[in-house]
Amino acid sequence: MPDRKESARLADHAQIEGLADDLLPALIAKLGASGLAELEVREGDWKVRLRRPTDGGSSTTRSATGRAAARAAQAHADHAHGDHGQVDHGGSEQAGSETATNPYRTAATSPAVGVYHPKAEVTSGSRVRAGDRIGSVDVLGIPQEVVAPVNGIVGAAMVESGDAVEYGQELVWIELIATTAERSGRDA
Amino acid sequence: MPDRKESARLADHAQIEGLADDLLPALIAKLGASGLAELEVREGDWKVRLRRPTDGGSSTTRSATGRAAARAAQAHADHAHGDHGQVDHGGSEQAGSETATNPYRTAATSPAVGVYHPKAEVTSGSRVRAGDRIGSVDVLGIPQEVVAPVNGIVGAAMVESGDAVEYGQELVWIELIATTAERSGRDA
Amino acid sequence: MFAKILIANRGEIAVRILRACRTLGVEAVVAYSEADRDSLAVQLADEAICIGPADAKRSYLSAPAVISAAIVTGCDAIHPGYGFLSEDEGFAEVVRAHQLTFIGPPPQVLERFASKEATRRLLGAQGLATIPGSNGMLRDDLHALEEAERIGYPVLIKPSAGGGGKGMRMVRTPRELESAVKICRSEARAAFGDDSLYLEKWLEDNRHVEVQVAVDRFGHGVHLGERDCSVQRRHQKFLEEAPTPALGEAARAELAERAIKAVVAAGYENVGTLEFLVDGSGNAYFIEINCRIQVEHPVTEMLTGIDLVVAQIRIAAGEPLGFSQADVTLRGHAIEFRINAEDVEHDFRPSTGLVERYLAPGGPGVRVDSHLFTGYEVPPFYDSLLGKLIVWGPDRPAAIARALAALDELVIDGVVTNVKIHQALLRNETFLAGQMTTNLVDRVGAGAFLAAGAR
Amino acid sequence: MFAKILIANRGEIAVRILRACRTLGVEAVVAYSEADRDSLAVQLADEAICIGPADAKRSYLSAPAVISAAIVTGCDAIHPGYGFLSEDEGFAEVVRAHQLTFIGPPPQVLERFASKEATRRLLGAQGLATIPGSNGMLRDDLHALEEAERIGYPVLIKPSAGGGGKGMRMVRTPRELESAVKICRSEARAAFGDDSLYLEKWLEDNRHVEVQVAVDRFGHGVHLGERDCSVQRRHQKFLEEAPTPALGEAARAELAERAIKAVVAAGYENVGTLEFLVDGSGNAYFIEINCRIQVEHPVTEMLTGIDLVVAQIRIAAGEPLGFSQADVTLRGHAIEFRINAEDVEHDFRPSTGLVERYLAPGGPGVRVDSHLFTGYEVPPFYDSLLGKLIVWGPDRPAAIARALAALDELVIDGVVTNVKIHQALLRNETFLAGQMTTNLVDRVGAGAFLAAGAR
Repeated sequence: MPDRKESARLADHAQIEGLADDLLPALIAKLGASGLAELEVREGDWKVRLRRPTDGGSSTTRSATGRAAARAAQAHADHAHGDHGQVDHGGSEQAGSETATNPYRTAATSPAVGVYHPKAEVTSGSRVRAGDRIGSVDVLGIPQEVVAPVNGIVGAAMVESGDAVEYGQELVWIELIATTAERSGRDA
Repeated sequence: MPDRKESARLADHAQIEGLADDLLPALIAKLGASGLAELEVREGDWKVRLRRPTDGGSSTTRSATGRAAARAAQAHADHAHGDHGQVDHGGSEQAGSETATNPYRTAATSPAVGVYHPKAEVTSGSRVRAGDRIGSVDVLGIPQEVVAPVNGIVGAAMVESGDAVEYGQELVWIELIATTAERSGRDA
Repeated sequence: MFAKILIANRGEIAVRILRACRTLGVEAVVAYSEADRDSLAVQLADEAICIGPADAKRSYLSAPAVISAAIVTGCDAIHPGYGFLSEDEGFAEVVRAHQLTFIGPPPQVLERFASKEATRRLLGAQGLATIPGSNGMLRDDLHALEEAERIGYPVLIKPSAGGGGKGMRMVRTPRELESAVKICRSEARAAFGDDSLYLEKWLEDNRHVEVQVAVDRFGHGVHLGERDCSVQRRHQKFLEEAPTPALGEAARAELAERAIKAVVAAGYENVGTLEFLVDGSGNAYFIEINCRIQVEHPVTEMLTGIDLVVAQIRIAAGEPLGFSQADVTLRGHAIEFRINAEDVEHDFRPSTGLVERYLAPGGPGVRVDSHLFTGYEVPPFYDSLLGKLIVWGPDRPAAIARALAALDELVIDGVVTNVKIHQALLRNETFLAGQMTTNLVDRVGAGAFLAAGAR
Repeated sequence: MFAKILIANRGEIAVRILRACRTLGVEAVVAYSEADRDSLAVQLADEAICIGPADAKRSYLSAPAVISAAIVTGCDAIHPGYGFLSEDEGFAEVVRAHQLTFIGPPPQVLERFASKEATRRLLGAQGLATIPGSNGMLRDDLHALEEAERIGYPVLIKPSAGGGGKGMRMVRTPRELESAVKICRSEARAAFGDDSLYLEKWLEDNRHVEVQVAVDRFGHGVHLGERDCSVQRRHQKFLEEAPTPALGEAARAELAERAIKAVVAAGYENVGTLEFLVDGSGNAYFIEINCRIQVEHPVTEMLTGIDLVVAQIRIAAGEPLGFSQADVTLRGHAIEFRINAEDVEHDFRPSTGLVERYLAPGGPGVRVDSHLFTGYEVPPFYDSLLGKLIVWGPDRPAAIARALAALDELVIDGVVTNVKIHQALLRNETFLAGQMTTNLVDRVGAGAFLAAGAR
């Protein structure tokens, strides 16, 4: 989806703040008092929904039984956050959520599906610039370059040399040397 | 579900209020700024979800094509308000939503599926007490009593004499003679 | 054909009947209780009407509510589905009294086959072997004791009305008999409003095999083969298949032919099912007839390609069957799995809840008849059937392979189901060998089945 | 049998292949692009691996990415589905070079049938009538003009590689020919990386009838009857049915028998489809062979009960077919409706979006092969196929009645689909009379169809 106009944004803010102030207390009272599973209220174009915890635990496990549980969980997470079709984060959920929560590091990802080989000279602590070659992924014998996505310092590796990796998989952390500007930008 | 203990209620309140104060502003900012369709945040056992309006209009119509659109809408509305399994309001959506928004009137509903006949003496403006017989629904020739649900004054009729009605259908409004106590009770 | 049909049922069968009406191009009205306002049948219906509160006695079991709903919506026929009012000849009689058609056998036919004990004598006279049983209904405890003595223990106490295991007890000694009769009488009274009981000789290790028939108003009748319903827990079927592994091709054909000959001669009309117990040596004893569409009817539809609900409606409308026995070909093997909202790890206690995510399996030879959808709240007021998974394959092993894949594919998040017991069965050697008997799950214990399946 | 199969495709066919693997008890790995991370195939898969970005050229069309994925996940075979790499003999060759099996015909067979023009000569020599066409590929404009003159206008320009209407033009006069050839060459080059073209005599009002065959490594071959794919828009099939209403039973059997005899003699292997054009007088001209599983394969599965994807995998694994022509019985009538994310009211432009609510139809004789689920986001990067509704009935009218009910039941909220054109077709007299020809929808205009259907 394209980014939306400032005016629309402000309208959204007003509407949602309205929801929060006027409707939430009523919702809280109603849901707290009743035995309902969930409550939803519309205000203009917006909805607020409160849901009482349902025992989905066992069943979720069930749904992932005999399947790539991590993958299913990933899919769920994507849904829960509503960023349907947004796939610019690769790799396992664990890594994915880390990047989401820690704005001061970013991961170098695999350019292809194959076997990973880090560059010998590049070890934890080495300083790298965006675009520097820090390793390669071997695809049917042809090496594909792995490059540092940002300026920073090589941090913990998430996969070992010789491991099979998929496209977009996070390989190694690059610790950012972040400026305040960058930070506030991320927190916005 | 059984009614839950006061302590649990208070805990719920605390958790939800926490959500409202801490998380909602962040949510608002994130959603306002991004192009996401919806956002959800978990706090302990609870979730808050904000959803941007999606163009479901045409498609909803599609889903109701050749079906009882009103009924479908009713079903949708029930979902939207999240009161799954709670079915104590009958009748058309229009009427249903009215009661939801106007706390100073309530409707006498049909005790059965059949043909409605209001009591001749009971007309708009007549004062009735809860339990008074105000009409009947004819089921295979056997009349079933329609009674006033509350003390009040008979208001607008929603169906005519001789109309076929379903169980729980709203028949006629009873305007409440509300006390402040009742009101605040309703608004809580 | 009818102009408009009232569907007086709920859950998957209401959806199934609605589909049959659509195929026939007949209008349909879904009658629902307040608890089913959001149900799939109501959502899919062209027209729906609320007939009462959640309590079935005041909605789906209320003859006045159902008939009144049919009248005010301008229906000329009522489809009762299964359970509820589907085998109540009194209801069928009142329906006719209001110039409406009951979709099922005509009242006089229902009446003739209302008493199981009388039906055994009726069809016994038409050449069907029956189980040694009591001479008429049990008048009192003394009569019960005498008859049990004469038949020889163990005996099965059965209610004349209804089915589904209620009011049924197996008794091995005179000592147990009196109390068992008392319990069965009250169960039968509560469930069917009729506490008359009879006795049947209890066959150890029997198989439950039933023959599907369809007979039109003109006495043209066909059988559609048999089904094996030996997989039961506490007299409740939960897996059905066809053909039965218990009998060879010749024996199956002979049983089905004897069954259709007998019911036609006895004047049966519309679709119906003759239930038999088959003993270890392959002898088939007639036990009862079901005068309705059955939960497991899709098993037969998969083999024959014939729509049984459509046939049922056509026959009730007075149309000829439209096909002959020669047109009925049985192809391959089919298995139906009843997906119930039951917690198999806690004595199969019923579960309810919000279906947060529903993904139905699919692909060739896979059919799911269900009223589930993502966001559906399973109400606590009715039976625990969430739907039926039916798989077909060219042969039994192929059907079983598909079933394993399909059960693994099925996702019902938010509600505990009995899928585990089905998966356990499909890994059970007795089942794989086609050796299931009606008492096996109870004798071995469901727990043991699950444990073995988990291995 | 294989130990582990890589599924190198997406959408409904990835799910279909996964189901076949489950039925066979073979492990499967779903290879997916970043755009398909949340897809149903990935959710259902035991194992899945991301092979590239949304752009198909760097994922589903990238031979190195697919083969590398197969190697790192320990697969011994690759199923290409349809489209993408499914008919690329070069890919099949590289797959074999890496000691993996390509699930489809072996490379040398693919190569033999790679050129449509050569295939016409090959099978023509085996007794299949072919359409008068150019003598080999078109060398230049002069050659094209000479050949068109010889064949006689109107002529159809066709690319040697690929399919799906790209690089195809019908030409009525020499004046149109040169520019049309230029356009077709560039289209063909862009779509298939091969711009060689040939000419075919254009048959007005023809029917598209295709014969499904399966041949194992030991030269045992069977046909599984034919399909009619005459319902097309701009050379794109969107409804397929069997049996074809164009030919009588004897003519259908004869066509199928000639087809299987010819391909077996020509050394074909695995499942495949021979496409014919049938003219007004019922003459069938062979035009091309498809060496893959086809979108419309379920139509044949409904009639025969044979799982074509399972057969395809078994044959590729070197197993014998396991059944003979005598075991292939064709029962009833089946119709497949391609459900596309297309806005029929705006020139069928592709649509995308979030599926807010998905309810699939069901009941007897209804099958839905789809990758949809409530909450699925339809990505904009690939073809518009959302799934396929397949209905079966004892005869064509019964199948049509079921189709109307099923299409009305289908709910896909949030994405615009082409359901309306199907509903219009089912009310179109030419279709109901079984008289559709491949050019009809384009000649009448889709808009006119919709308007007529709305009436």
